[in-house]
Amino acid sequence: MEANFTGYAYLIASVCFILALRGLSSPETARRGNLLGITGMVIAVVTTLMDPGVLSYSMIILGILIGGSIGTVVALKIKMTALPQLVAAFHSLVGMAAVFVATAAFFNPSAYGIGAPGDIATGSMIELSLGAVIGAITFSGSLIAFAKLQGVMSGSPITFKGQHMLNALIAAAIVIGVIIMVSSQTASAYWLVVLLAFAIGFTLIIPIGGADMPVVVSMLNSYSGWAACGIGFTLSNPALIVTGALVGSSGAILSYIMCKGMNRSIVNVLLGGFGGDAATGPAADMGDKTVRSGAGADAAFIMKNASKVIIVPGYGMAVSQAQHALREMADVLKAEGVDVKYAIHPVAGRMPGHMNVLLAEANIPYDEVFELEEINHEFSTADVAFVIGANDVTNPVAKTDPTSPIAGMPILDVEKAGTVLFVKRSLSAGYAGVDNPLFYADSTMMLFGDAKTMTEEIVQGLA
Amino acid sequence: MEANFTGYAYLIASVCFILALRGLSSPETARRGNLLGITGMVIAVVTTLMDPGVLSYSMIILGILIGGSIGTVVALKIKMTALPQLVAAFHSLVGMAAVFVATAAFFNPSAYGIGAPGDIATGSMIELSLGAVIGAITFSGSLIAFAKLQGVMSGSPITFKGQHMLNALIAAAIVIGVIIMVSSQTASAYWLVVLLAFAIGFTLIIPIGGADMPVVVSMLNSYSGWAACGIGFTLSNPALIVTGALVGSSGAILSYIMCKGMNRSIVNVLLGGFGGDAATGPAADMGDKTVRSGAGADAAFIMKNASKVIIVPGYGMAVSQAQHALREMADVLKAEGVDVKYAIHPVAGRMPGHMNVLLAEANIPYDEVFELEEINHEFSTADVAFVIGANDVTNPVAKTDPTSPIAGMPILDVEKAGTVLFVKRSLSAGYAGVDNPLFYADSTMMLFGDAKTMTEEIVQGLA
Amino acid sequence: MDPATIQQQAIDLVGEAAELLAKTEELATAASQAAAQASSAMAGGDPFLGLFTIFVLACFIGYYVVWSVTPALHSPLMGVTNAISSVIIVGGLLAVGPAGDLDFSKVMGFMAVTLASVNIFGGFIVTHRMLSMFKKKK
Amino acid sequence: MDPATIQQQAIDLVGEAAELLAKTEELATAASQAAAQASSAMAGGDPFLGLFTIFVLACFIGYYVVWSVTPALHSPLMGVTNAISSVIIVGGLLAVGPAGDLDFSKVMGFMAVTLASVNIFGGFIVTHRMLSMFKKKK
Ligand SMILES: NC(=O)c1ccc[n+]([C@@H]2O[C@H](COP(=O)([O-])OP(=O)(O)OC[C@H]3O[C@@H](n4cnc5c(N)ncnc54)[C@H](OP(=O)(O)O)[C@@H]3O)[C@@H](O)[C@H]2O)c1
Ligand SMILES: NC(=O)c1ccc[n+]([C@@H]2O[C@H](COP(=O)([O-])OP(=O)(O)OC[C@H]3O[C@@H](n4cnc5c(N)ncnc54)[C@H](OP(=O)(O)O)[C@@H]3O)[C@@H](O)[C@H]2O)c1
Repeated sequence: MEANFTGYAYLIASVCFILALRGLSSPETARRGNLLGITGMVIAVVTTLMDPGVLSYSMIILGILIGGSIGTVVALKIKMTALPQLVAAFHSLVGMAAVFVATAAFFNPSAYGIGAPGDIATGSMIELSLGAVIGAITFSGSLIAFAKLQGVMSGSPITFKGQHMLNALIAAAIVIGVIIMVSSQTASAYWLVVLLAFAIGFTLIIPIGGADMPVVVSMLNSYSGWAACGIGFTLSNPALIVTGALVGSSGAILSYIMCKGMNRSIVNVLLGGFGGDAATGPAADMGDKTVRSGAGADAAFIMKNASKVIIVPGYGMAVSQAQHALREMADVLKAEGVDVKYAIHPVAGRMPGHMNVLLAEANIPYDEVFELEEINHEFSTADVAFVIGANDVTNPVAKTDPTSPIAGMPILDVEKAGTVLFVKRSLSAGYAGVDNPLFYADSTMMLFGDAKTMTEEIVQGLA
Repeated sequence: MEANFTGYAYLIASVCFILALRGLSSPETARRGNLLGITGMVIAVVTTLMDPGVLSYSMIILGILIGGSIGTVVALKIKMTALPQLVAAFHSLVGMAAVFVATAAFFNPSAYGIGAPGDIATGSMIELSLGAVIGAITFSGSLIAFAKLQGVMSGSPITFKGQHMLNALIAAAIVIGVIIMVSSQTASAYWLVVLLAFAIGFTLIIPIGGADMPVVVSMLNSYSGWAACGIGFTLSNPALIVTGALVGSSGAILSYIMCKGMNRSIVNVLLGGFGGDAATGPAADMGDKTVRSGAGADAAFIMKNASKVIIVPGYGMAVSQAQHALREMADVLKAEGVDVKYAIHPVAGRMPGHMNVLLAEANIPYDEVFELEEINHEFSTADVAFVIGANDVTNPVAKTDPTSPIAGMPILDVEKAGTVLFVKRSLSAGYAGVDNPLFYADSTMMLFGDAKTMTEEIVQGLA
Repeated sequence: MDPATIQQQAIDLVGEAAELLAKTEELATAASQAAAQASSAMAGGDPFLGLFTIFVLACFIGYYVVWSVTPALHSPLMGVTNAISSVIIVGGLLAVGPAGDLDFSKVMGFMAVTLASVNIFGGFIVTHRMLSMFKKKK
Repeated sequence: MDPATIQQQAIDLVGEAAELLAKTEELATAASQAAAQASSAMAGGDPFLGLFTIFVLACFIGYYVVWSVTPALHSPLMGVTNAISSVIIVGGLLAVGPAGDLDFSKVMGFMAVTLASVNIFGGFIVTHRMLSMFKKKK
């Protein structure tokens, strides 16, 4: 009866987690989804606490209190522009927690009913070592990703000779180590494998450029899911398995979406060496072409007389936190009778859905914000495309030059609008390091300056 | 090891079935999906044949040969217009097969490892009785649906006083019978329950009109899925459970889609009394309005000079098998440089996807065929809407009169086209029995006659 | 030792042995129960629970996979589900399976196999016919 | 009867009893094995198979449910998955759980619980913050 009850409770928790993700299919149901996720977690934790083997409540409460308060404070304090690094940091914690659980299972298997120390069932050993290895890679990899995104560490790819060789060697060593560990079940073999897994997490991620980190973070998210699955098999716990599979799929699909949005393969991303700190691209060889540049007042005049303006935000808007000023600008324009919409490219900014969150933060209603496929045909009927801190996602080279690194990437057709306004600080390239010929087009006006400052200038010009 | 192998084989079969349905998400992958479905079935059958308890191969081969050849002949001979009744007939067989399996399990439980005769585990008894009851209802219900669709039996709803009372009584008797049967495990109780279930299948479906049968068929499809689930629990066979859940969901969702397309609730459908034999609607009270009618030559002239024609097929096209003539007409028009498209309402015809299959049968490429949401905005730019054998799905009353039985049903906006051509035999109403004011509109021309004959006339006119 | 004592001792011994035997049996029962429990706990509860978990997950999959079917293929969908729901042929095979004379339950099994076969062949073939008609513009 | 015979008989009896005992034990083992096997067959194979079936089905659900998430909510999706992947806290709870002195494995469990808690609270709260910003046009 006991076991039955526990099983049903874990099943209910799994269903809650599925429904939590399902809720995210629309903003209306998303909040309820998050609540369901919390419900599922409470059910899972309470059910485990009712296990007759779980008795040391004071320790548990202490752990939850410490962890919970740190998590709460961080989550409440964090700026929305720092989301990518926050996610990376959180992932590293999940990875480390998986390592701790696997270690506990290895040294005290009887708590999990998988055997006695040194005499663990082979199947459980394999599952456990998978959990430990994947967890360790997730931990160290996410740590590097965090450091690069936070700017603690240079974002440029750190490549060195023989790096692929080294990775292959460590990988081989891990495989051999796991085999030895599963058969011998000695503590030294276990620690060796975990250390090697930490190491390969570092060496795998270090050569990848800072701007590619979102793909890496998402991939590591996927890993952390599979690690949870591994632990779930060890504990014979369906809730862990289901949740792990959900998280694993989610990370994999987001990585896939990002890669497709950039028209690169995941292998290409992981081999590294691409995309260092932005703004290092060559802007020289187009120097003989003329650029029309203007001030905020000019932009204000153009937009005031437009009937339809489409705003295209990009990474630069996030950097300069221009979303609030942008919203103010849109409000003034709407008051003047201008039709204002927002167009979001799938990989605008530095993580999936990044722009949507920032615009939402500035109270911009989500039904004014459109995905690429929904709005791309509307640029031809727009008088102005207001591109703020975006670059690659508007670069027509992707459609014209098949040898360009961004060839084939889907592009927002801003050049079809009557006038294209570009807010950025210079003529330098974006994340992909590819020059944008649109800067030199007749219908383009460059508005040089920080995105936030320039937008505020425009708002003054509109007044 | 044995059991392991069997379990994995059933898992693979389940995955094949999931992928079979998944393949139907696009016509390109659909054929591969069907092959995967066949693969899954072969795996499931072969795995069961390898069970050490299964030995009488000659009987089995005989059964498969008899059944298989009947199925093959019927499937190869059947006309595409008779699909709805074919599906109904097949469902009744699944239902009966479920009853046979449940009966075998009841009288020889040891073959399934669920106990000895008269001493079956209570859980298994409940699952088994669910399988038998649902199976029996599916059988007799589908039989009625078949008879009504095939015209063996009048399609008019057969209602009588106290019919809901009678159904309630039988339902109560079934519940009590199941309780007695589960506790006493006597053969007489078993047979009584099965007989009552057969009876309620008849009495539930008889009051429902012939044209509502597709919803009923789909609902019974769903039932047959849940019956398979019940048997799956009895046999502890995950493949049956997964497949049953897939089929159950499919039937439920299709019923839902049909009800939504008709803007009626499933309860309203099941209470019956709606939609008898079509063409019985009153066409009198609008008799004072003028109707413009024309001949095939007139229609040919109008369409020849159009630049865009949207064809709206309906139930009448299926009845008269006009799809081949229609294709010929479209070919001639396309040769004349006319842009020809097809618009399919979700409940056009008499079963979901019915029109698509008929058009495909006439070799009309599926990328010329569009769903309601895809094409509805195009009627305003079309010169001609050619409505052939359709009626309800074009009736603007659904949008204007909130008291009409079809109020709120989504409608193809044919009235926005320059000219509306209606091919039908009279001014009588369609399935829903609601008069269509569009027949009397200025921009409408009625082409009275059988859909096929009229279309052939138009083709001649176009030559 | 006098015979009576020895006899008594022997009887005592036998009695003890019998007691031991009874205890062992008890232990064995306990062990077998424990084993059953452990194995069920491994599968996350009793066997029914495992199957029920599978059922719940399969319902989710059914929901998603069916909604992803394009409306144009709803008729073939009915054909395929018709065919695959006949996987209850598995139940029929098990019933007709046992060697030996034709008894009632074998007849039931035979009929189930026959009816399900009609459906399997009919369902897949009619679906194939429908699908092979769907063609793209050349 | 002479004492020797009786003694012999007694010894024989005890021997038989012991044999019986051994047989019972054997039977019990067999029974327990059978029970374990039966219960695993019920779940459609061994316990691992049941879990593996659940895993495969869950992957399908993951695939569908994630693709149905609207792109605008991909950042909250990362937040939620972050939080729910910390359900491995269950493993930590079991490790720290046993009563008694603080040993190595309990320390590991404690750390796992603490880290997972950071994530659970942090993940759900940051997601809630993001989601509460998404508003419709008034
Ligand atoms: N969203 C994702 O999930 C994701 C993941 C991985 C990679 N990426 C990549 O990131 C890129 C995103 O494209 P994007 O168009 O958003 O960005 P982008 O192409 O990287 O361009 C951003 C532009 O913003 C400008 N900028 C930077 N700081 C600014 C400031 N304070 N004020 C005004 N402008 C500023 C920069 O030009 P100046 O230096 O001249 O100011 C730069 O050209 C794509 O290449 C995509 O592949 C995205
Ligand atoms: N598709 C589904 O899954 C489904 C399921 C259940 C119910 N329904 C219902 O079925 C209806 C379908 O709408 P619909 O517009 O396709 O059909 P409809 O409204 O029933 O109209 C069909 C029309 O075809 C005409 N017709 C019949 N035989 C003909 C022939 N030989 N030649 C020419 N015309 C002929 C009839 O008019 P004349 O008698 O004047 O010729 C009739 O008005 C909806 O009301 C829907 O709710 C559909």
